[in-house]
Amino acid sequence: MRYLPLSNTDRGDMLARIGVNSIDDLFADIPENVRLEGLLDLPKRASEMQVERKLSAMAEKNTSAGSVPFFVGAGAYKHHVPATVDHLIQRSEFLTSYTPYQPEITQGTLQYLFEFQTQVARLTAMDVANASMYDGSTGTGEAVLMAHRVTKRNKAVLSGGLHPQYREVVEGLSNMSGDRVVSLPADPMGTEDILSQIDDETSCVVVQSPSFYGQLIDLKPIAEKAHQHKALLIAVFTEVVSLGLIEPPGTQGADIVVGEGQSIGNGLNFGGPYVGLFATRQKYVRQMPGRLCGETVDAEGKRGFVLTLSTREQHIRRDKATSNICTNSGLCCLAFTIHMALLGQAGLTKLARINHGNAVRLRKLLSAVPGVEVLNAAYFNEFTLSLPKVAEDVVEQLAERGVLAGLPVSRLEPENKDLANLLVVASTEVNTDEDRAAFAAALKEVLA
Amino acid sequence: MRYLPLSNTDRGDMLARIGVNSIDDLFADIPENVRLEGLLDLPKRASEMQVERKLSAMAEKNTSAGSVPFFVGAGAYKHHVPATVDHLIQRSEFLTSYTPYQPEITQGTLQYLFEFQTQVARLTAMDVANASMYDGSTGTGEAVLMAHRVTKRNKAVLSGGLHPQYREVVEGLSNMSGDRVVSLPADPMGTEDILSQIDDETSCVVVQSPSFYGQLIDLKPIAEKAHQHKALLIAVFTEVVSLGLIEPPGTQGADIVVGEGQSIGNGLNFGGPYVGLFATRQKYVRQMPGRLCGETVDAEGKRGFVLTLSTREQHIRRDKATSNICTNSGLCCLAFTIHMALLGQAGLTKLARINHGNAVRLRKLLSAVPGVEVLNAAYFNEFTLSLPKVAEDVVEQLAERGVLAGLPVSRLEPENKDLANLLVVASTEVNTDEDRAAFAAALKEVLA
Amino acid sequence: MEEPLLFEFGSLETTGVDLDEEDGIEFELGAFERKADIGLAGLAEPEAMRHYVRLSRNNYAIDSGLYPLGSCTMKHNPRLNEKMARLPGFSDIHPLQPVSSVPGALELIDELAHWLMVSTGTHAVAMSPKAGAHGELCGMMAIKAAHTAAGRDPKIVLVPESAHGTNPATAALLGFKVVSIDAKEDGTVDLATLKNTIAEHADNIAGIMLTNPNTCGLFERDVKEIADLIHDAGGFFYCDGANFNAIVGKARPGDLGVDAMHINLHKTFSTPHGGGGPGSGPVVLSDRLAPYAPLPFIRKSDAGLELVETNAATSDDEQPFGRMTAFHGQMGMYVRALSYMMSHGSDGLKQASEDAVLNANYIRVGLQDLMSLPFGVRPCMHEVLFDDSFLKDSGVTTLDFAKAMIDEGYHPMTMYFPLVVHGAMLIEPTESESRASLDLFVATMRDLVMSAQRGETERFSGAPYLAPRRRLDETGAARKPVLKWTEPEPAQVTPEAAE
Amino acid sequence: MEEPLLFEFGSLETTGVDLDEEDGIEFELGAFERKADIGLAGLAEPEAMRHYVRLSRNNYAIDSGLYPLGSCTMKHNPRLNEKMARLPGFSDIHPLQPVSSVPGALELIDELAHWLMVSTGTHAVAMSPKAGAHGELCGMMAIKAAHTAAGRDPKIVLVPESAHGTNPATAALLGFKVVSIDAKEDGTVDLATLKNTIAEHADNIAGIMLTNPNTCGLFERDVKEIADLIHDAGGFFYCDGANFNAIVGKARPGDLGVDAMHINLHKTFSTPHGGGGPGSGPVVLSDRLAPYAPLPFIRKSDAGLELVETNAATSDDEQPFGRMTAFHGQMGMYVRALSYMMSHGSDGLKQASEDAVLNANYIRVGLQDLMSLPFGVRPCMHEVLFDDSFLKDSGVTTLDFAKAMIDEGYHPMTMYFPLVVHGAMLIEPTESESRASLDLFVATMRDLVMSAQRGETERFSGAPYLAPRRRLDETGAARKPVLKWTEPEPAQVTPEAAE
Repeated sequence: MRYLPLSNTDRGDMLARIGVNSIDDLFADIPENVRLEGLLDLPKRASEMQVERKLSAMAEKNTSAGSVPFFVGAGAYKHHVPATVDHLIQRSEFLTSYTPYQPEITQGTLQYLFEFQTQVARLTAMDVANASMYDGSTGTGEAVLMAHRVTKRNKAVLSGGLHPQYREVVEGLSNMSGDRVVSLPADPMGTEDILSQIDDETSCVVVQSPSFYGQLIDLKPIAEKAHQHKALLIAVFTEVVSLGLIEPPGTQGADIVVGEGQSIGNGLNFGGPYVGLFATRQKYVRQMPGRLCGETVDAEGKRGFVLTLSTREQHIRRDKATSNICTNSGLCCLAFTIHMALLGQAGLTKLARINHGNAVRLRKLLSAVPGVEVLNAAYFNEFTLSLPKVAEDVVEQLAERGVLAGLPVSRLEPENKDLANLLVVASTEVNTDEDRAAFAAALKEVLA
Repeated sequence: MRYLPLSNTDRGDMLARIGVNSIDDLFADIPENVRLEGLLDLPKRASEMQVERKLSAMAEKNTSAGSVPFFVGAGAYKHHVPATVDHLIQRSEFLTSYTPYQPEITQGTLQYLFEFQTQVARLTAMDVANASMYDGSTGTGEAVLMAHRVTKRNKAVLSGGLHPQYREVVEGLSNMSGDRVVSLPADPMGTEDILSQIDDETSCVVVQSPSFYGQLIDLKPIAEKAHQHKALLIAVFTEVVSLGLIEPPGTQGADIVVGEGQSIGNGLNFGGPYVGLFATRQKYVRQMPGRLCGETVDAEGKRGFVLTLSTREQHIRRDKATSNICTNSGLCCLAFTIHMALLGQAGLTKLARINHGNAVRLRKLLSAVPGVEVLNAAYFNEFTLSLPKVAEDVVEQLAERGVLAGLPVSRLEPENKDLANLLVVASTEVNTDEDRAAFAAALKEVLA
Repeated sequence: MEEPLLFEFGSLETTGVDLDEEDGIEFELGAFERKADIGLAGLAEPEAMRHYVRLSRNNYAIDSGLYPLGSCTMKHNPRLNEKMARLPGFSDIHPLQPVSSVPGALELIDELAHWLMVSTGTHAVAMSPKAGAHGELCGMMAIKAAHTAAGRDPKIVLVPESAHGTNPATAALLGFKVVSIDAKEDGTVDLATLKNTIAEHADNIAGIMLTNPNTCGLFERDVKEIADLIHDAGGFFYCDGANFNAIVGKARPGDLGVDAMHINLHKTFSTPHGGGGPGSGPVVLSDRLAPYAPLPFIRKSDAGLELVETNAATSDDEQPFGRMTAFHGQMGMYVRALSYMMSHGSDGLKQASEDAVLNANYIRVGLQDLMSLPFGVRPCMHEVLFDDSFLKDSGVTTLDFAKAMIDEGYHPMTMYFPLVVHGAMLIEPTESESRASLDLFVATMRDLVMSAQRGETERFSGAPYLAPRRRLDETGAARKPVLKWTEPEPAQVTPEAAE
Repeated sequence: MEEPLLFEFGSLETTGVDLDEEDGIEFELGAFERKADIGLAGLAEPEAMRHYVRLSRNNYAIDSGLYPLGSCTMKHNPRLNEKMARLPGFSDIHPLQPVSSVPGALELIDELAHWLMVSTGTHAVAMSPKAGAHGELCGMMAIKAAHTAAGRDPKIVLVPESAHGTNPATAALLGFKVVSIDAKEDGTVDLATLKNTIAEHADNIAGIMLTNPNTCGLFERDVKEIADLIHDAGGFFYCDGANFNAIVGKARPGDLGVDAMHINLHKTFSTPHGGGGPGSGPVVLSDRLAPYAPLPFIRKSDAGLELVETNAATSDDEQPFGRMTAFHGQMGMYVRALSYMMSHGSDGLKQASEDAVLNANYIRVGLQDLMSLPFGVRPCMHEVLFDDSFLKDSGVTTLDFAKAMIDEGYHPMTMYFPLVVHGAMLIEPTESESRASLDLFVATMRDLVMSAQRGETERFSGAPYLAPRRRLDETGAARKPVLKWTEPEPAQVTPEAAE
């Protein structure tokens, strides 16, 4: 087997050196009645060529986003990632290194984590950021738990503009740990009355902007109300590119900012791996989940970086830990850092403008299709259409015409019939005039 | 522009520091009447996305070898290259390093060159090999020039089994430098009488085995006759995998062995870049063209490697140099070295057996097609069919049926009408039973 | 040359990405436009390339040397897997594009699930957890859901003291009370203690979280009895699968009575660690827990594969406890793991486990006369645990010893874990090492041990001497955390100096 | 740890490639089966990965630092180009598959040819040469063919003494006699000398081979007069395009009277050097030489693009002198070069030349007070040439100085070339360097110069101290060349010792 360096001669010699007769002598602790004889009922080893053929055949059955006019967003976005990013993250020294427990020989990882934390803090206009979470949705769950720890309360209020699957993650955790969650009904236009839900038992209020439906939300009044009640505002985003153009949650009063970083540096990958961004105020840093990288000096006084505040973490605190998390999304986080370093403020701002511009162009085209209504007045690169037909059917018919048109809300919210005709549509820098025209034409046809 | 780090502010400051008013002051030596005003008549800069779109569109117009049953050989072969190879050659330190003129900081390059030279010497059973040539064809040209230097004669005899384009390269060089070439007629079955062409004026006789037509050639009698007349035998191959299974030219008496190394580690790339292998006897080493890497020690006595015997080369000897060559095919040579290190003797031998086995299977299937005759009795992974129709037409018709079936000899030898019905067909480890069946079925149909 | 932070040489004006020119955009942002600078430095592409290449060169990696981190399983990461994960049909598909446009994605997930179930001897697997600890959470949530469905609410989770910290942390997160179980002298769970503890908490036992092979590198011989005891007490057996790599093809957790076990795809099936992630932690489930598997999952029927994403789509015997994450989990890791498993096949997977165990024992016999085995001379599984008694009175600490390994060109082993022995040193070579590599490692370790015992303390106390950094001040870092870069204050110019 | 040669730790039995099992092959090899061992060591995949990763780490590269090799042009190699070259439609097509199945390949070659012709101001280009020197050969063969077609057989090729060694070597290869032309005091060709030399060899002048900008980093101001003189003498003007990168978008060689010029795609258009190759050397040709361009070429007509591979397919005005190589040249490099040119566009290409020249002059003014400019203080093009007079009496040689740069983290500049000045040091920063990078380089060089002048000879004579190797014995290597690894003799066992 190509990955195993030992030859049969080696194996024999080594067993002899160890002083046993057969390899099974080393497995003697496994009770005989459960020891496997023979092989697992699986195919035998395969050459590279065979593996490539089999997996390529599966891959080719899927319609890749780059091969069609593509407008699906709703928490994951098709962006163009420079070739440099994928090249660099495949450097052996990044790809095949472990968690930087030995900082003297992992300064590469540690320094980019420090750069990443700085980038995230600046993007969100918050004091501190951690070294990433699994993704935006699990990060949101952790943010709610953190708010409970900070406020010593256990009631979370979730906006109806929160991504339904993010809501489910929070609800699931809370159900299990006995916390309370108040989830507001779906709120496509950002008109819900969330302020009235905030009271002295509230630990946090969770608001997404741009919302799941694309609506930009004014966080300031919510922050104000929350703070009046000593509750925290958790601001969520799923499209980090929006922060290049819109006012950051930090200046709007958010206490915890959490979001999905996939758009920068990372591909769609059918939903994972992604990279969760997580930032908060300085005063809450010791209640923060996840890994943190900090600056220090070495024995010669040279600047260096280490993992720090690990006394919060499970491998030290065990059942008293702030979280059970013991990885971050290292490589995705590196991809984010490099792509963001390439963009810089100038590039990110321009990228955000192009995204918004393409969305506006699309909005105009689609608004003009008879029967279509756009529900959002203020949006970034995503908005919701109200269609005269069931959105799921329309999307299928558009797919048959070679356009992947967006997410029918009913796929995630099947039980709310009011949402059956809603379609969430995203547009990024990858969409061309031809893509948009094809979408509008096909939609017109399907709705005719 | 994303590749240019200077900002306009930098540019202004730097011009001031230099003490000139404008950038054009630095170009003042260019006569005004030829200095370009404005821009070249070419498109302006393009984003990564634009470049990808444009080039991908071109690429997609081509039928890639991996997408169809594929049997074209004739000097370049479709083999499977492990993913490790392409990953490693893209390491920054290999990819973006220059010729190892400063050996203290280029031991990476130098050590793999030394490994490569050793591999090539062992494969060919020769004393020494150089650090590679551009490709097999130009290497053959250089081998003939080397033979002229060694023998101080200038008549080369070329077998009719030599790849026609290799022959053209040798003839072109000889025409220009006033040397003589005797090229024997096309020899599909390896039955030519080359011995009678060798005389006391002959500097070398150039024989390819497996021949362009796939025929295995007995080099021993040719070596014997050549040596009787103090001429050199230059043995050529285009399929290096054959050396895993057939007797090497070195033990058959060759004085120079030259061939194409593309099959190991390198893709088809529409013909280049490839990697020429070049080996000879110890006594001729100082007449050898191309770069050589040798072992030495450093100031502390540690083993190290350097480019050596460069006094043969153009940058020292100028018009007295053995050759004008001043690069090798470094990165392709690295790909070869790594792939060969992965194979090892065990893997290469097995690979060669599979190649031969697949060719035998194909030979049987195609022989059974009415009207088809296989011309070669002994072959490795390639052989020549005599068809009842013009081969070029048959190939086009097979291509329409989705099979890329081989090379019609007439494409390279259009003026010899005797060859019009000949088709050179290759089979490697990538061909499946389905591929072969598809070929045979389609051929039967086309010939019916 | 020291590599600066990107903020120290990049600029707000520089960008390494060319973007197509915009033509007159009308903003439809409402009142939400960002006004202030973001403060993100940009680099031109050549600058970024060089910066991150240079940074990378300060890292140790499995590609550059033996990486004996016990329980972390740093094994070879085949590049075939990277290539496969980048096929556009996997890497460039959206989690919410029409299901009809991604049949190959469902097929891939289902195929990997099949390989995982067969190799663990189970019939269900929750694929979506994002990492090992997330898998633990998932498994324990399934256990809690099963208790709830049965109208029970037991509070106690038993955890051996040798467990990974994630185990108690996970249990606590779900409101369970963690009760620790001591080990026997031989490093494995003491059945008698276990029985007593169960009896003490009768009717309140939610389950046990046991790592097997355990973190001492030993297979829990009494695993079947433990499973029976816990089942008899109405609890479930959660197995931490961190060390599954030792027994793939040799024993199936399902046959051992395990109810739930996460599989660290990055440990056992070689998806790259990437400097700390991303991981992936599918959880195999026993028949009793299977109904509670979280959303989403793939249902297999005669009609083919069906993706179940919402409660509305579940059938009666499917009672998902909720959802672990948005979307479908770590697809990119699934592709790599399946590519790895298919490459090995049933024969290769078994051979890999055997070689891993063989290599660990080869190191054990190479060092056991000089270093100290806390549980005596006996075969270990895929990793060998030493304690620091061989350093007693040498003046060299476990930490010093580890740092001195760096100067010899090695990444240190896992230190101070598991907590059950003093100054633990846990060495896991994996199956990826050749015999020559092990021989060199053993020789180096022997040299270090003898050096320590000879009292050459300077070699250790100041180590590392040859790394990109000397020993770093971790205490100082935690005391006053500096977690991001801030613009240095402009140098104070005193009026005199300014003149 | 020192990295052994693969033969020192691999084995004949080991393989890192799994191949599908063969089933009973019947051999049809005649009597040609190999009998003896090949002697090729194999490595398992993890061993190979680590071996070559470790080796790579002993290399300096443009990705890891400034690489000021004058005339070699080590600039940023965008990874976009690597990605494009690996599109299966380019990388996985066979040079001899039906032409009808590769229209995109012809289109790519034709498109690159267009970019090359427009930027050089010419109307023909021979694409197939495999490297710069091969391009020179091609260009000179075209010149010879043109003379032959005109019934002439002139023997003399003029070459300035500052030329690359490939120029005289190429001319000699084709049977020409090389006559060297001295430079003026300012480093450029002396028109008076040139006139005299031409007069001396009247009717026997085949052409001149001139590098412009020349290897002293100077643009030959009299280039038009030189062209006219050579044309009047019946000769052709071959321009060595090694330094074309200085003037792209600023001047077109076609306008300067050039008849043939190769373009090193790896220098000017950034295809990676790869440790010494592969290169690619297309040759642009004047209208007078165009008919003689070698096979193969692409003919453009109303019907589209047509590939001409044989003499039989040529039209009357196409008289190819022959063929430079099998197949179509360096397709993989064409894709990279076109990707690079398209990325820059007309504006970026010009800016790149300007920045390259700006950067070189910035280094010049940073060092000219301490180091010595052989031709006085004046602007240079993309590279700046110093001689070693600033080291006079310091006890430090040019070589020592270069090796000391290594300890400061830099690759040395080109040394001892061109031959026209004593102890030449030719520095080319390229446009890829930022101002901060240049400032650091200048500061380091100034420090070194002052150190040398202070007589700190040890810093130089023993350098490098900090590289993977100390200075290597090149003389010893050449005296008794060891060009491959051979199995060491087994250690002699004396009869006594054996007992």
